[in-house]
Amino acid sequence: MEKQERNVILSAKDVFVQFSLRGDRLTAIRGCSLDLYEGETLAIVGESGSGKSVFTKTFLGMLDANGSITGGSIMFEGEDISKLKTEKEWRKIRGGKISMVMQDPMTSLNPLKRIGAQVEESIKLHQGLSGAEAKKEAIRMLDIVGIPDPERRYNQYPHEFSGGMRQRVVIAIAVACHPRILICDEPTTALDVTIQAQILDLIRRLQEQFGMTIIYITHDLGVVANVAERVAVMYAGQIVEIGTAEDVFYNAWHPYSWALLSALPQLGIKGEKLPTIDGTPPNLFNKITGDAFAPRNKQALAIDFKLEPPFFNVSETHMAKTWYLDPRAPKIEQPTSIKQLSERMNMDYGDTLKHPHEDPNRVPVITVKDLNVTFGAGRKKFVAVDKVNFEIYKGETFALVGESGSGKTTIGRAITRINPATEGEIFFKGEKISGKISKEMDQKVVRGIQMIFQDPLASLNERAKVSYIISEGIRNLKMYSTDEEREEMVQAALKEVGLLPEFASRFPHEFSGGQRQRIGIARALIMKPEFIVADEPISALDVSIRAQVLNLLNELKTTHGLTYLFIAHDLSVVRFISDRIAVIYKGKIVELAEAEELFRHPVHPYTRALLSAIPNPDPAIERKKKLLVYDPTQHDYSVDQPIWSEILPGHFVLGNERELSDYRSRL
Amino acid sequence: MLKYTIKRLLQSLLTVFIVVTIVFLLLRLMPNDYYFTEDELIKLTDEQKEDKLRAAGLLDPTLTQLGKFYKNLLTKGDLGTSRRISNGQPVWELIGEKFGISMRLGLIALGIALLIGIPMGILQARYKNGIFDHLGTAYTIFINAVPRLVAYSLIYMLGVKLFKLPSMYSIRDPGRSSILPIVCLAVGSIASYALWMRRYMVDDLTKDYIKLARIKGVSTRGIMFKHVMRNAFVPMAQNLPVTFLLTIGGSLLVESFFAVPGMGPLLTRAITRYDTNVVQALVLLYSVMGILGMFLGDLLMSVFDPRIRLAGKGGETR
Amino acid sequence: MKKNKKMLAGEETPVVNDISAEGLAAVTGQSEAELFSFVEYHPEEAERIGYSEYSYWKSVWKNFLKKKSAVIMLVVFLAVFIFSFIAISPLCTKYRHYTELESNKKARFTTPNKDYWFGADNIGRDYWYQVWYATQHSVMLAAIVGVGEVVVGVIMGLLWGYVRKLDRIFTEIYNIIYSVPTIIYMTLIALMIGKTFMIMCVSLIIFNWIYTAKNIRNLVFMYRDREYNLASRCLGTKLGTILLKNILPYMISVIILRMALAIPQTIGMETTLAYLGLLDVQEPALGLLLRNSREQFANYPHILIFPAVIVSLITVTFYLAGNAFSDAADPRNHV
Amino acid sequence: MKKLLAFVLAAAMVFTLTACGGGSTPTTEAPKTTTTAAAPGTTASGQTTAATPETTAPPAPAANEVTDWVHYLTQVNEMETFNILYSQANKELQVLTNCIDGLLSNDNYGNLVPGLAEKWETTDGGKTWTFHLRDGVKWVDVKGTEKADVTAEDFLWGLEWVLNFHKNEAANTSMPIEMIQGAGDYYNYTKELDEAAGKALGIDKLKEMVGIEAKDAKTLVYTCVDKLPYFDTLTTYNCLYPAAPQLIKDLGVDGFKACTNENMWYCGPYVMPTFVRENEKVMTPNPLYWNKDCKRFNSVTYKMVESGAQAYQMYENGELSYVELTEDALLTIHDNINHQFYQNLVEARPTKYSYQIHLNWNKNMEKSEDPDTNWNTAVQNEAFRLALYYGLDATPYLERTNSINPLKCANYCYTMSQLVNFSSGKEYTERVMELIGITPSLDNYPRYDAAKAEQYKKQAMEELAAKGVTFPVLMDYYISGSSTTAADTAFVFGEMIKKNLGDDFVKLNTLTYVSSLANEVRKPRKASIYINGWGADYGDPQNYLGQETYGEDNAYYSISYVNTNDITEPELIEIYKEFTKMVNDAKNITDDMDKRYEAYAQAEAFMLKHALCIPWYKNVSWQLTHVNDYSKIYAPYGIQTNRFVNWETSKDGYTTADYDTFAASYEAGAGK
Repeated sequence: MEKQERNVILSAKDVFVQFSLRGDRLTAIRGCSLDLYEGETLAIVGESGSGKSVFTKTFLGMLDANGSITGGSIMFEGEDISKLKTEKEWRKIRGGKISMVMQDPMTSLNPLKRIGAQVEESIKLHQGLSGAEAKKEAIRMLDIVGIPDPERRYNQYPHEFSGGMRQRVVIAIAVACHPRILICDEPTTALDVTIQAQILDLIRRLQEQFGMTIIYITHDLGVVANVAERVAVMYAGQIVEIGTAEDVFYNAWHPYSWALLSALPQLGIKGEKLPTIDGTPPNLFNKITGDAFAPRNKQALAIDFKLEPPFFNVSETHMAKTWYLDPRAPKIEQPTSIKQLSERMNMDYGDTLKHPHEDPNRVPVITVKDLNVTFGAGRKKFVAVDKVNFEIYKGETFALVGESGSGKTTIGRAITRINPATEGEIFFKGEKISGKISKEMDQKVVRGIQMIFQDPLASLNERAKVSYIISEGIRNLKMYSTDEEREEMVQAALKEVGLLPEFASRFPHEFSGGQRQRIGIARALIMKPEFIVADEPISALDVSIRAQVLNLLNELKTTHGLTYLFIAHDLSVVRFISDRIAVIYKGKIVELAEAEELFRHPVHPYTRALLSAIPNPDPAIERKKKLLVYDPTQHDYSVDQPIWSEILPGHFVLGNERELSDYRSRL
Repeated sequence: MLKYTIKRLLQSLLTVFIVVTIVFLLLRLMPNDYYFTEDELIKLTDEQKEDKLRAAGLLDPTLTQLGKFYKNLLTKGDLGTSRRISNGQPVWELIGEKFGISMRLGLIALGIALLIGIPMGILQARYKNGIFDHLGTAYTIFINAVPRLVAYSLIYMLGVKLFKLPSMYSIRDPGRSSILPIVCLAVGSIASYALWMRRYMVDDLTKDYIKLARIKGVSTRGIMFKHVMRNAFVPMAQNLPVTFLLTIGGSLLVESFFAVPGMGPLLTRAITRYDTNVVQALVLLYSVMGILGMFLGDLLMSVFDPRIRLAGKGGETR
Repeated sequence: MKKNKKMLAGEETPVVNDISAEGLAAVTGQSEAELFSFVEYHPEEAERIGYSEYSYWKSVWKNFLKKKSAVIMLVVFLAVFIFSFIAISPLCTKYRHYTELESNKKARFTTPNKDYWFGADNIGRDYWYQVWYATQHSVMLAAIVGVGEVVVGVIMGLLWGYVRKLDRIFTEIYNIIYSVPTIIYMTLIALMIGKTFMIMCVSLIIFNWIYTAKNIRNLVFMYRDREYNLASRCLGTKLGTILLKNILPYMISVIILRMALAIPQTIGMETTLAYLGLLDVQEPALGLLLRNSREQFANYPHILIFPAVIVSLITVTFYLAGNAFSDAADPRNHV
Repeated sequence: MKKLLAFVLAAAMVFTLTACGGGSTPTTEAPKTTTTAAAPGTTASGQTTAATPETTAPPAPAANEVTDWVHYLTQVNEMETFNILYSQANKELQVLTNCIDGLLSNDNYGNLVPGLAEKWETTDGGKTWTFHLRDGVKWVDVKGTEKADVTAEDFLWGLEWVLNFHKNEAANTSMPIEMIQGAGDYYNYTKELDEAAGKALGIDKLKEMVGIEAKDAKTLVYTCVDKLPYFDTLTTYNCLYPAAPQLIKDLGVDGFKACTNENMWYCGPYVMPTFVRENEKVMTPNPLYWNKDCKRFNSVTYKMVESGAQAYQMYENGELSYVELTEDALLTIHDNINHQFYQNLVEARPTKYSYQIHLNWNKNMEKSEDPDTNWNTAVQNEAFRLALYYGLDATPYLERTNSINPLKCANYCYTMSQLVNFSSGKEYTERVMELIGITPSLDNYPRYDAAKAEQYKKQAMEELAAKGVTFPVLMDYYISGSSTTAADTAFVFGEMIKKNLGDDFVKLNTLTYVSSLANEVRKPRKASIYINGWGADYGDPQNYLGQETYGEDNAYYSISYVNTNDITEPELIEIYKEFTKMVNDAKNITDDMDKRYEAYAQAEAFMLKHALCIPWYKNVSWQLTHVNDYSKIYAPYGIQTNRFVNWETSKDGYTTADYDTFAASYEAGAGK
């Protein structure tokens, strides 16, 4: 309870923020209060649209032009900064007092200014240094945030930096202002898992070094568990629960917090349904009565629909805004998944599951042989996929995991014939589908292999009705005899993915991300495919919605006898859904094994690094974990070429003889 | 970089070649009588006309003529002589005598347009939706929408009636007499530069890195000058050389309006009088300028924008 | 601020300080037991609450209506255009056709009066009729160019963007057209084929479609590799259908913008062509009236003013409306 | 072989931007009222040896005279060449005539006066002509530095250049070939040579083949193909101008062909140090000009304006010394008695072109909207033509040219007035008008006779209906598609026809051509009528009437426009044959000029009585000016019109009253 002794550095009371949007008023923040203690790390968690970003932007006066604070106060250093108006007033706060790191490092740096100058700008403004001193300090800052060779890098432009490096620069810029509060708005969302862990580490280090107070904004509970001392859960423009990380992870009380936690795929039990939160967050244009979460709450109380609950204290550090805590409320148990959070997280299924590789009757649906995909030519030539081999057997979910740019999506697209294979062959049920194929074969592929896409916003044609989108494939192949039949098929497909039949006549923009993703699934499903390539189908979705989609995919797998190629960048998600996992790095598959086997015995250093970087939504584990960093130069392939070999039955790894023997010894 | 430049230049040459050849052939499609004035058509017998054409080599097969044209061009840099604009005068000389004047006026107008247009766009963006912005927008809309002929007529009237400015360019008084043509040349460019600058700056102001700069506590003025202006200038840089070169090419309307002895009206006059050598030379000149302009634009942009290294070595170091 | 406070009071859930049974009952009218009981869960309801009422075209329209200047101009223009039919109908004039105009020595250069509402021209013909007739003519022909240019440009642009093999050819065509002043081609055509407005329209289309096409092509590049198009390819959709159903609908705002802008451009070009003598004088057009007025407006301003005002009205309207529409059609501006 | 110096399409200026035709070629005329005892009682072939041709009074400028003249031309009339031998267009010749002199010149009444030749004579009725060059005539360069003497041989070099196919590309050859012995042969000879040989030719071969001889440095003799009593008038035309052999040598053949104001040599009253294409040119007096007595300006500046409106603007600002008024400016001034220029409205003298309505006897009916041979049948009917001849009150049409005094523009003869005079002083066209019974009037249009027209119309309709002609007969009339002026005029023309003859008879069908009347209309014979004007090349009615004869190859209009030789109506053929005979008879009278002219007048009257073509108008425009037009050279032929010598000017600008006085005293001096 030492936190109590800390000073409140910033105190927001009953903040209301409204936006005027398309002539309507949207209340994005509905009376949000928060006390921020000096030196702490607070994480604000919520889904997109929950208002977490907007709320923190009010501390900097950075609301978009159409938004304004319409009520409440934000006290900072004895001043109500919600009343500040002019740029000039705000400039006293910005940077020097409160600073911010934004989500996308690719766009947050001025592309036309040298890195050094951009860092220096902060230094000149807030440390009163100039000239050579400022430059020295800038180089020092670059060094501090872990940019190698900072003196050379000082003169480079942002495009010469990778995403992770850019985020370091952005952090350097923010920290160089020496702010008291640093707001990190999803600082790692746009980064790969391994980089993400490094950045989180960096921020933690800087916090100690500069004694900053940090607010994290994130939707990723893993990140929260990793970094936060205190956690605030936001829903529909309000903080619904706030407490220490332990409070919220192990003893949450708001039904939304429950739902959020239990919907984590990491907590799922293989072969069972994940608990889901149905529906979508409320429309903030509308007036919200009662508890905003009530309509999605399967155990809502009548009063939830009538009156907004007040905050109830669970403990001194822990408050939740739910009627459940009212003594008059019927007794409610926390869901089992919450109670067993830590056990679930570290459950080892290894022994209880059957091993598909032991099944002698399994038939390959897809066989990929020596696949090579190359883009461009000449100097611009880029090998996206390099000699990849695998088979996917009927009825299994085969996961392909790798970072962005690893070539995982390219493999998926090569199978669906969107990107042609440069070399090698792909077989679908024994028939070759790569290269030039006959028209009948092409139709067979269209029918038999379908794809689900990553971005539900981009993967549906905004200007077509849902009925057209879903029926597109069957129209092409004339898989119906009458229009009525076609409509029936559409209705059936909608129903199968849990959408209402009436949706057929609507346009995609009327739907939420999860619903749109299900429309995408319906579109694939209506073709009655045997094999589906699911290209990161949940990574663009909010946590609460991921579970719905994963459940749906699993369900369809059994009801339709589907086989999946599940492409993901996140091993933790994959574990729940997949039977076998292949890890791909820079166009090469480095390790392939049954899911649990891989988790139990990762041998390739890259796999191990990936596993170590998985954010674990359990603060106890997360804080203790040690990060492994993969350095591709550790392989010495100059003499001994790596080979693809099976070190255990069903467990393949890429390595040369020396490495392989090393790997074997570790098993 | 060098290799790329050479490749680009070769491609440009090909385009120039195609353009010039097309125009050459188009000109040859016209009936031979077009080579003669109405007067000549009256005065000359068919025999004489044919003789004249033969003497000028215009009765050779078209492809022979084309070959000869390119041979003379490539070996001697010779584009022939004018037939109708200035009988017997080498085409280059004719163009040369006009080029200077067009260039001088064009450059001054361009300079003025940049000096007024860009600050105007900046101020408009800076005080977006203010009075000045509205006035500026009204101006750009008027200039861009209303046919130039109408705008020039107004300027002409104002200048001549109200300010008693000379209505005709005079080489003996180039100062005063250039005012109206320069104003006419500049009004349009001012509008387009202001429009561009405003649009790009307004666009840029919503970018993330501007937000970051604001978060850092950089003042609005600092953001405008240190971040937005230069960035907004980049897309303009790409278009600047083309505009510049085409400005040199002279403005048809303005130059004939104020009797400026420049390049502008030369082209139409050469075509209507069917002075084929002059037309060919001008097409060659304009296409080279146009294509060179595009090329220089890319080059200039790569100077302003470090991201663009004309297909050079990739900069990504991870 | 005052206003906001008022709204807060009205809109938000009443803050309940008193959560005792009485307090709750007072607000909700229900008993404690009722309030603190589970209610049945409706998954459909949960599915429904997410609807956004956002409709793209409705927003476009709403945003467009917000651009008052454009809307006013458009209304005025429509009024003027409709009026032009009335103006040359028997209600306002005794002439039934352009060829029936009569000259009148006494009325030469008459300034507007009760007989000649817009005055008369150099040989005493009624200017009113001429101006309105020319207005119709010009607007219609400009519209033809606009539509023609856009139709050709869109078709070509779609092919250019989607069929990679054609890129080289189209780029070359673009260079050829772009790098030589259009006036060269226009003059050659005028000399070779003729200079009736129809011919000029066709040649304007021939030389302007490429700009639309380039515009469309860039957009196609933007949309071509969007996931929904990949999806269509996975579903075996044919190229034509993809272009028509997946790409084209996204271009509508651009198409309308180009069409709208083509009208002032065409009228501007019309005046330039008329000025250069590349327009047949037998066909009335605003451009011709303007060029004719060049000689005379110093002494008789009405000869310039009437057509100039109408031309400006038309061009400014379409320029404003086009830009307003394209702003409105940009989803980023749907705020 | 066609001859004619200038030929003007009716108001059809192909890329003229102006609404006012006049702005483009201000061709105004001749000088000095006071002095110049012009060759008295002259026939055009005056063997005058007037020793003091151009001056009696010294040219000291009066205090009120303009010393620096600012002239203007429209931009489309910019010079295309400085080679006077090559030029065939007024736009160059009106300037170059100030730079190089010919053997003879004109005075303000159109009489021949000495130029480089101080006297000239023929002894054999016009077969051979001897010209005596004056002393002290120098070639100078643009700086006024003396370069060489002008000698008789220079005229041989000049003619050689003109006749040499490889040097002059057949330009200006038609009249020398038609009139000078051996010229045609020489032309053909050079054509046979290859280019290099042709360009290398000197004058030796010319001397051998052509009837031109330099007896000595000062004596030049021409031998004509026939007795040509008017040959001397041809020397005012640039085809017989001299060329300096040294300059040809210096510049080379190609260089001379493309000579510029900077490198050419001058022997005329002015040199041109400044030339800015399409902007301005400045001429200054030639310091070594032979005629020290003629009055010249200190400088003459040509401004190339964009339009007539701009010219008016500049005149208002005092930037020009004169301006021809566009119709709107004229009306503004004329309607406003308080206008600053109200008093200054003055009428210019007529230009030298006589405009006719030419009737196409053989229109290509396939290209017409009209059925079958409607037009061709109709036009060959005399009653039909006479209905047009008598039935058209041209006044509204003439108002297009001169809205204030339209009837001043009326033209009733085929030949232009003031071309030649009888020895009595009677002007040739006055005689023609006597014969056709027309008295010019400023009150009404004398040729218009409604009763006669009605009668002929009835007759024509009856006769033609019998031949299957349907009415109204469509009269296809082509104008330039880019000329508003032409369109307006055609509009008025159409209205006029409708009003005078009714729309049941003929109907004007106005059509446009794109760029070339010759290519698009004349060659395919698409028009029913042409309205065009003819200006004389030399001083004889033959130059006019010879263009209309039947069955002769060099009858220009007959061949190129109206297809006379295709006439099918026997009656009309007879008329034509009669007319042709009358013309040829007149041509052969070389001893008595009065008789000759009388014969021509009879022929012309015959032609008009049968309405073979319809005289239509001449150009008389309004202007504001600082020069007395009656003091300028008046040249009914040749290129002397625009010489800036001996102009009577006033800094204040002349008033209407001044001009009335000038006109009266001019008329009084006429024929002396």
